[in-house]
Amino acid sequence: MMSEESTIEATALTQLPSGRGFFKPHRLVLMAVAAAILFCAIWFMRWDWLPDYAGRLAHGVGVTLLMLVGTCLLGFLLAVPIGLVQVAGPWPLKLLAKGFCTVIRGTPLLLQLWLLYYGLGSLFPQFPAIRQSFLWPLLREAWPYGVAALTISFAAYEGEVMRGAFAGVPAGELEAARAYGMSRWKVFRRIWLPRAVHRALPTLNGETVLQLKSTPLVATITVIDVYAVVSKIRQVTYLTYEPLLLLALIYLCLTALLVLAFRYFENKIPTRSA
Amino acid sequence: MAADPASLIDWSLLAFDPPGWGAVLLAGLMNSIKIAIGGYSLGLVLGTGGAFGKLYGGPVTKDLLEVYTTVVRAVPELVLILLLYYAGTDLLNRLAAAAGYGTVDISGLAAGIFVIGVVQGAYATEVMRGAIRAVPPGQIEAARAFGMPPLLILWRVTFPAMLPHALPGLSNLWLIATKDTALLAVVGFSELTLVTRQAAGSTKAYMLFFCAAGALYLALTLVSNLVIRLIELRARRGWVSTR
Amino acid sequence: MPGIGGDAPMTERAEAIAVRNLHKRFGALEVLKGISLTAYEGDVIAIIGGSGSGKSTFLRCINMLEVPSEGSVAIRGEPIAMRGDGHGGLVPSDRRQVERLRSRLGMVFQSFNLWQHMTIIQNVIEAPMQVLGVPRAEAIARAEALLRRVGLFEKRDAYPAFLSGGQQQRAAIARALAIQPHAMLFDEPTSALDPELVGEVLGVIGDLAREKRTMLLVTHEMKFARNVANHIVFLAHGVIEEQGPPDQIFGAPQSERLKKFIRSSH
Amino acid sequence: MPGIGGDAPMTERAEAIAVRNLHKRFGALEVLKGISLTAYEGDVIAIIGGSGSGKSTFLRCINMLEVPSEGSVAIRGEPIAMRGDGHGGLVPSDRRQVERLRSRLGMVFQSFNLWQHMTIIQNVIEAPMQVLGVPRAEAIARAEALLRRVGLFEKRDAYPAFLSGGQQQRAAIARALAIQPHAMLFDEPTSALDPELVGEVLGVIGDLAREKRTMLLVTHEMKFARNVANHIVFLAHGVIEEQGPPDQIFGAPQSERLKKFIRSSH
Amino acid sequence: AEPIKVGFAAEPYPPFASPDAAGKWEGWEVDFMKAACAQAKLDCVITPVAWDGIIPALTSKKIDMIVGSMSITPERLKTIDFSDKYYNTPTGVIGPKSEKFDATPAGLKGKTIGVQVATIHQDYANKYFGSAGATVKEYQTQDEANNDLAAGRLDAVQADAIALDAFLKSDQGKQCCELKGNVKDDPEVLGAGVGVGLRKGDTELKNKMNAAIKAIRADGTYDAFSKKYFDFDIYGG
Ligand SMILES: Nc1ncnc2c1ncn2[C@@H]1O[C@H](COP(=O)(O)OP(=O)(O)OP(=O)(O)O)[C@@H](O)[C@H]1O
Ligand SMILES: Nc1ncnc2c1ncn2[C@@H]1O[C@H](COP(=O)(O)OP(=O)(O)OP(=O)(O)O)[C@@H](O)[C@H]1O
Ligand SMILES: [Mg+2]
Ligand SMILES: [Mg+2]
Repeated sequence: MMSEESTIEATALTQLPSGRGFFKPHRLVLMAVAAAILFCAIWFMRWDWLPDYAGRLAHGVGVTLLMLVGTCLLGFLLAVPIGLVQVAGPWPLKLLAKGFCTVIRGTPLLLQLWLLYYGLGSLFPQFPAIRQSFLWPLLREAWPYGVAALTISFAAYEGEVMRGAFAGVPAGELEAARAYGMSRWKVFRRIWLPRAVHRALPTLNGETVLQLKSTPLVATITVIDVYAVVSKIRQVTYLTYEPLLLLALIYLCLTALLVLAFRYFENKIPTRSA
Repeated sequence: MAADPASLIDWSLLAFDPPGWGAVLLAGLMNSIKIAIGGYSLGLVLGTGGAFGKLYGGPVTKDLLEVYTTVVRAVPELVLILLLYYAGTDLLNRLAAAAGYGTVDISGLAAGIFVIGVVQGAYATEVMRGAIRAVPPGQIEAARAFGMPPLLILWRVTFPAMLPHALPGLSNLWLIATKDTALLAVVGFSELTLVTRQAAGSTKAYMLFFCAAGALYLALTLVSNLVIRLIELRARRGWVSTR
Repeated sequence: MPGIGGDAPMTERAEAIAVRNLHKRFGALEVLKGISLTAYEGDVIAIIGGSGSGKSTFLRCINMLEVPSEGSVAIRGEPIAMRGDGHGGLVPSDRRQVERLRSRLGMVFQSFNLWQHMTIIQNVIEAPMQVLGVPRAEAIARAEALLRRVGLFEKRDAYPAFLSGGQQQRAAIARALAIQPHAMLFDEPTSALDPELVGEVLGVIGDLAREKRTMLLVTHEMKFARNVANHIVFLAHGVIEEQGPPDQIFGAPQSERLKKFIRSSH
Repeated sequence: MPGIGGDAPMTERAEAIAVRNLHKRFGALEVLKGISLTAYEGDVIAIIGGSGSGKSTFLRCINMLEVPSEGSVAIRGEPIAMRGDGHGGLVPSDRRQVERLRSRLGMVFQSFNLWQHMTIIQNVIEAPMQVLGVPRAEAIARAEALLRRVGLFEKRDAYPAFLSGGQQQRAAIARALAIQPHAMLFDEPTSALDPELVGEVLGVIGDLAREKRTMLLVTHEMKFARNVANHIVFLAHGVIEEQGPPDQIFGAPQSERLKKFIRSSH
Repeated sequence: AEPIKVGFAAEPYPPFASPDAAGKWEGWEVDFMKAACAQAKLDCVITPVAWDGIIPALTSKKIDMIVGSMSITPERLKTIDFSDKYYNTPTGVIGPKSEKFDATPAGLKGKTIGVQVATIHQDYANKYFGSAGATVKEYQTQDEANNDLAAGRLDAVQADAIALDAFLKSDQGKQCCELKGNVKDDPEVLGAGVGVGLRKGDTELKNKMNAAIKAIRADGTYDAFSKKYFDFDIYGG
């Protein structure tokens, strides 16, 4: 039976096509075709707008990456306790964590985002206490809602992953740690957590790629990420394809970057091919 | 402006008859389900073809499929949906025009199914490929030794034997498909998310409608989970339980 | 008595399987280097030899699970049509002919290879119904008789995963018999079994041998080979190093290699 | 010579481990039914017995990996403080004491249980640094000496997954030695190993025994137990059925059970 | 004949076009479209399209014309064609009652102003207010911009004066906001009124629509349905 982890590996892009033995005769032909298409794309499509927007695009990429890294880190911090209580917590917490994961994983992120921004966000100003509070300048902005929604979503998906990872750490290794007199916290910090994270790395890789692909949704609540910049270009230039193709290319590169970064981390602790 | 909790929830907005929006939400849900089912089925077909192409196809087929699965899995669904929605239908129209059919009328439903299907196809390709590779080669060899022709082997042995391996991945994909329909809101297709937004915008009862839509999606997921469990139980007959 | 190479002995019996000058190469490695062997109806031929000597490959060439690089194979006098593949090898030129001939060769694998998603009886009726077009009722009646014969009647509706290795192998034998094969091909049918399960499978094969069913049998069980086969073929390094009746092969081996092999396999 | 139950022999050596009237129940199943055993410094005690006789449970009770249901355990004369858990069992009353005492008992498991995310040397310095607060440089120096001793110096930076079973077990022994334990507890240290790897691990344990390190050793290797232990304890059905010096236990067993056990373990 | 697919922005834009709970579209622009199509003897069906992609939808023939309060601007004329204008209204700016400012670059300095994306208002706001130190925030729909103004996330919203008027009359708008004034006209940006968007080269449809607009203006139909919504002449000068 395939585990949950391998399912995600199969569905998310976690590996790049390998370069070994890349140059085969048919590949040269394919590359020639690809080059021809690329040439046509450059020659026959309109790219004159590109220099005007280069700065804004770079800024958008920055926002996208910031959203990605920020929400992944925050989400992961939440995911650890969510995963842990499901493995070792008392039953009320276990139930709570389980319910949280089910609800968040069972509804579209877009909806959650709008619920937070348009729903919750429109309730806040009705309470003068909130309106007068020091938090108000923050709550007026759109990005906190985007960060919150993406973080919650990542935490829910990752909580499930971490649950599996925590449960999958061999009991013997934890027992060994206890047998050498480590306190419970030390066992968790030195053995259980790092070992679980290590186990979960390939899955985390996939989930992070999926998270990257979720970031453009924040554009629908007025956060200016790279997707929003490209939308804007489309609206101003009335070009249908060119900006979208550029956007696809940007995300391809970002994904490749992520996959390479994870490969670096995964290779730090080698595992025997399983 | 003081908040009056009681006035925050006006349940009559969810009534089935206008001016209640209940019927609209349900119609949106039906549209979402239709697209999810259509897109998922198309994805399965593409995925099956893709998996066999990747495993047994010629070098060019393999490379093209690799490009397909890599690109689709690396680019956000939202972007793909926009690209495919506009470019795909535009291309189809131009092809039809070139072939002398004039413009073909592509309904939003068909376009939505097409878009979700292409996206799902890439994922399904990978899931099925892994599942087919998990079928012990001896099973297929035995079928060949009994003189079964390739298509019969595919139908009678490879397909049912890979199913238990593919099911977890495929169920995941189904859940993704149901939720990806929400993205079609950005192209103005009136599925559940968009009608929710229209209802919320018209009535200003944002919380109520978003929660209602969330509940509908959640119900869809939970019912799906139930059905998936039944299917798995049936497909895994003959396998020694590992759980 | 089986015929050897070109000099087939006079016999009334028809040729069941005739292999002429069979070569098989995997890339640079030549696994079979010109093997000729004729099995007449009713022959029970045991093929023995060290690991890697090409026994499995030889058996698999007979029903084209491996395509020979050179040479010819004929089943019941019908040669399998082959043509060059343009790279110095061969390919079968008529897929349907191969499928038809395969459908009358009952192959039993070392690792059983029962279809895991079908019950035992479904496994047994699958090929008769799907390939030979036997009606369902008839296929079931025949399958039940066969299962009774191999002692698995009560297990007819069980799935393979729930059977012991020995039971699975007996089911695989019933499955192979269900197509009413011209000849049975066994590739080390007991070597994946725990020692205590080997006996039950050898028992079934022994019964088949006594019925004078045509059989080619790759095995490591020397005593068994000596008891059931009427002809032993010793393969070494891709050629038939020695062959003959069991008493001669085991009692008075000629070649050094065979002597060493027999000594080591005790 | 180790002391037995209440009647400890006169000796100058200090008590390393003293177990009194130990009971352990898992639900309704009483696995240990009152075991008393004292190991003095320098004792090498081998615990033998059939599968399920409670050997592992006994060993695990000593460092509280299993909490005894009744009875007491003292390490180097310091009794582990326990109190009732309100359900008729016991719980350690001072977690810190347990941790402190554990940190001086070197346990070696059947399945090695090396931490897979750390290199060998990291495994060995982990407990000294994190639990005993040894400075890094000193921990490393000591670890390197230990690894050299068990013949794994060159593997210091390898991850456990890339080592053979025998190497992993030797690393686990080095890890246990690194905390400079008062006593070593071995739970069938070789039974997860392929036969050809057993020797290298037994060699290391034998060396430790000859150094007169206090050791409790659960093992199935009778010959080895006879050679290295100065005292043998035979456990059966949760009680000490028989104990004594190796020559007496193996040469002149008294009880029927022990006789049968020794006969069957050849 | 083939029905003509009329693209409406899927997002509600009251009082011009918004779907009701029964899924029926209503509003001034819907009435206008029906009258014009009846006049031109065209079989028109409403096809909701995301505003954001409404021009690509037209060029890729998913729809045949746009009736979406789309102003005729030089920039848009590069890509699509327009009929004659069918209404023209001033552009206004609204803001919370609690704050006092007027609809000039100086008044909006340092404020956050919301506009709908891909509208003339967006271009205008960027050109005049953005450059003068205001933050321009873009929304997919007018509705969301209004909502964020009510929610206090915006200091001002610039849009079609009529659309703003409708909002100010709603429960939500009544409570919080008021009109701060109309902006100074700039035909270069704000265009020459609202026209029916058409594919370039679709002259047959364009002629029909122009004729129809002229006809319903002439026979009083236009005024008749306009009265239901407005108490002034929406056609403009
Ligand atoms: N598909 C293949 N590709 C490459 N080499 C192969 C292939 N199949 C078999 N060989 C090689 O051919 C040689 C003969 O293999 P074969 O399986 O026929 O031996 P065997 O006599 O059946 O041995 P055993 O008793 O171990 O089953 C071996 O060296 C093997 O590695
Ligand atoms: N955590 C537990 N819960 C319930 N029963 C247990 C537990 N641990 C051990 N037992 C039972 O206690 C009995 C003794 O187990 P133990 O592992 O101590 O035996 P052993 O002598 O070490 O056997 P072996 O030689 O097989 O390792 C067995 O019947 C076992 O099933
Ligand atoms: Mg073989
Ligand atoms: Mg044990």
